[in-house]
Amino acid sequence: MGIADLKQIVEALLIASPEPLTDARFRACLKDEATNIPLADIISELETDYTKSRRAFEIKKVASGFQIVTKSEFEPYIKGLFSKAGKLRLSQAALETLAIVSYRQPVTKNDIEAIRGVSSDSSLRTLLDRKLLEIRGRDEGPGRALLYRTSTEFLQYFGLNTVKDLPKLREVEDILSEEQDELL
Amino acid sequence: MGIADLKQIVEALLIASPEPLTDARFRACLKDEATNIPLADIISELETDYTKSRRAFEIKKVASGFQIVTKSEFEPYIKGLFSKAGKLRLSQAALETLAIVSYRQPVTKNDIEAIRGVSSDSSLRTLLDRKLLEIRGRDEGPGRALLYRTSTEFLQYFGLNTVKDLPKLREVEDILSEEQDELL
Amino acid sequence: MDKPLRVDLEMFEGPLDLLLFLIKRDELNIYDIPIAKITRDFLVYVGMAKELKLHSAGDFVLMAATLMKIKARMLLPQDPDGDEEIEDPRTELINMLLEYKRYKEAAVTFEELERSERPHYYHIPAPWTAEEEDQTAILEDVKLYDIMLTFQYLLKNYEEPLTHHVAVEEVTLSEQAGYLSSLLQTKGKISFLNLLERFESRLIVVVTFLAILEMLRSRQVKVKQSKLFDDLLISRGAEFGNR
Repeated sequence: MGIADLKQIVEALLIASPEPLTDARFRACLKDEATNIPLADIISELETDYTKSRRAFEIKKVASGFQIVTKSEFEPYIKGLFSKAGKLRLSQAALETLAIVSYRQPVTKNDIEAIRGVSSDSSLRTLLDRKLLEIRGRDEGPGRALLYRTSTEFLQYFGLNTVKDLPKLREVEDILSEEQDELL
Repeated sequence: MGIADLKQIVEALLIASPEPLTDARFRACLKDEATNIPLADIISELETDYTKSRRAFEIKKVASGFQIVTKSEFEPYIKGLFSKAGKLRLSQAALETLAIVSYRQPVTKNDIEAIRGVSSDSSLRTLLDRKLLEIRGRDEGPGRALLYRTSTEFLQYFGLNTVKDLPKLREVEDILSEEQDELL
Repeated sequence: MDKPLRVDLEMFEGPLDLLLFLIKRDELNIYDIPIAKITRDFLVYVGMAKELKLHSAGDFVLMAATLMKIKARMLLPQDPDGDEEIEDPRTELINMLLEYKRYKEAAVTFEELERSERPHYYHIPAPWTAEEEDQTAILEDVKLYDIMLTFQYLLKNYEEPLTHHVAVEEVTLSEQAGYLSSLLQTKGKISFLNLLERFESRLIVVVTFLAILEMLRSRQVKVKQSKLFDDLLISRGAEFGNR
């Protein structure tokens, strides 16, 4: 197998791989058509191609392998892909916080942190910034803590009319506990 | 801004975008440097480039946008990237459930089960896990049941541009006349 | 039985699928299904299901019951005067079969699409790390289902400490009966589904349901339901208030 074919295979792998491509993984994909050419050599051939043809992407070597990334000069445009108007992208921490507020609202920061077991300041801030949560009133208790609840934008995003329309825990269990159907 | 520059920007966006690039999203990314050239025109220029330079990938029109996919001939190699011999195929039950949701959406679990005549919890769960379906709001009826509909991932998975691209569901009369023919 | 049954019930997606198979196998006219014969064949398969650990077995049994009901209705004498056209008892079943068949066919189309899309792999971009995102894993895009899963997951891990704070709920039948009476006193009618939404735990729901049954027996309440599995409407009964 010539380097031209190997170049194509490596390119396909780079495009399809959900994580950086390592030499070991590359060899595992080749199967019978083993080659002695190191992955790094094929990569550098590809890099030359990309520079020559003025591609908007390049190959980046990260600790674990190689991956295709856009050139940094295009960052100002790419930002637009991930702007607020786009799809909801949240960290695990923010998602957890959002889930607790959705089902327990109105809720204080303390309540959230009691369930998550970790400080939730920064995820609360992110969710407020993205207008998924809002602050509404204060707790009756001694601390008079701020109460958080989901916003109208949150409901709209998920196509819900009111908070009551969220899937109930009972319904959640129904969906999650298939397989346990009794047998005859 | 010339088409050469636009081509590079579009390429960068295609490489960076986790979902199909739509014309609207493309324009949102351009900001001040607006252009009248339709995204589709720039895409077709890029496609010509990729064919000429024998790239291992191509551009696919899917879910009302464009996305980079590997060419089918590289499947045997790409398979090796994923632990379970390539992609997991959907079961017959999941396919039936998906068919009902896609033609009838939005639809409740009851509607699905009434048509299939069999409990569909487990296929619903599979389809939700694989993000091919999503929960969207509640039925207006007395039970206020959860409503299901197909997702963008559904369109991607089946390579469809919109739900309208689905082949028309056969009419009962057609099925019947075929049945009669078979009997004769 | 005229043909050997060498087919496994697990091959079928459900009772409708099995019926379609029997119709095709015996080249039956779907508009004029010999109900006695098909019921007999169907029951043989369901008999096999008892040995199989088939989790949709309940749906097969339900269909068997439906078939037997249709069979019984077909035996009833027709209206002798003939002034009213009596609907064929099989009509509903035929409609169900045809409707199911449409989607079963559509499923084949989806399977073909799946196969033709299989060799293409979408480019998966490296995670985008904008400066303001300090968080670790950024979820691609969030669906309502993710919110449900996350809350359920959190709740599972949290259940332990929670039980330390909250005393075990003790709820008795007479307490719930008293609660229902007071609600009926002010409202007149209660929807069962709305009632359920007030209760957090399964235990309370169960006890409340038992209380309703008890009150129904002693005619303190009346319960109406427009169709099977519909909401229950609870109202005051003849003996309401007399305990």
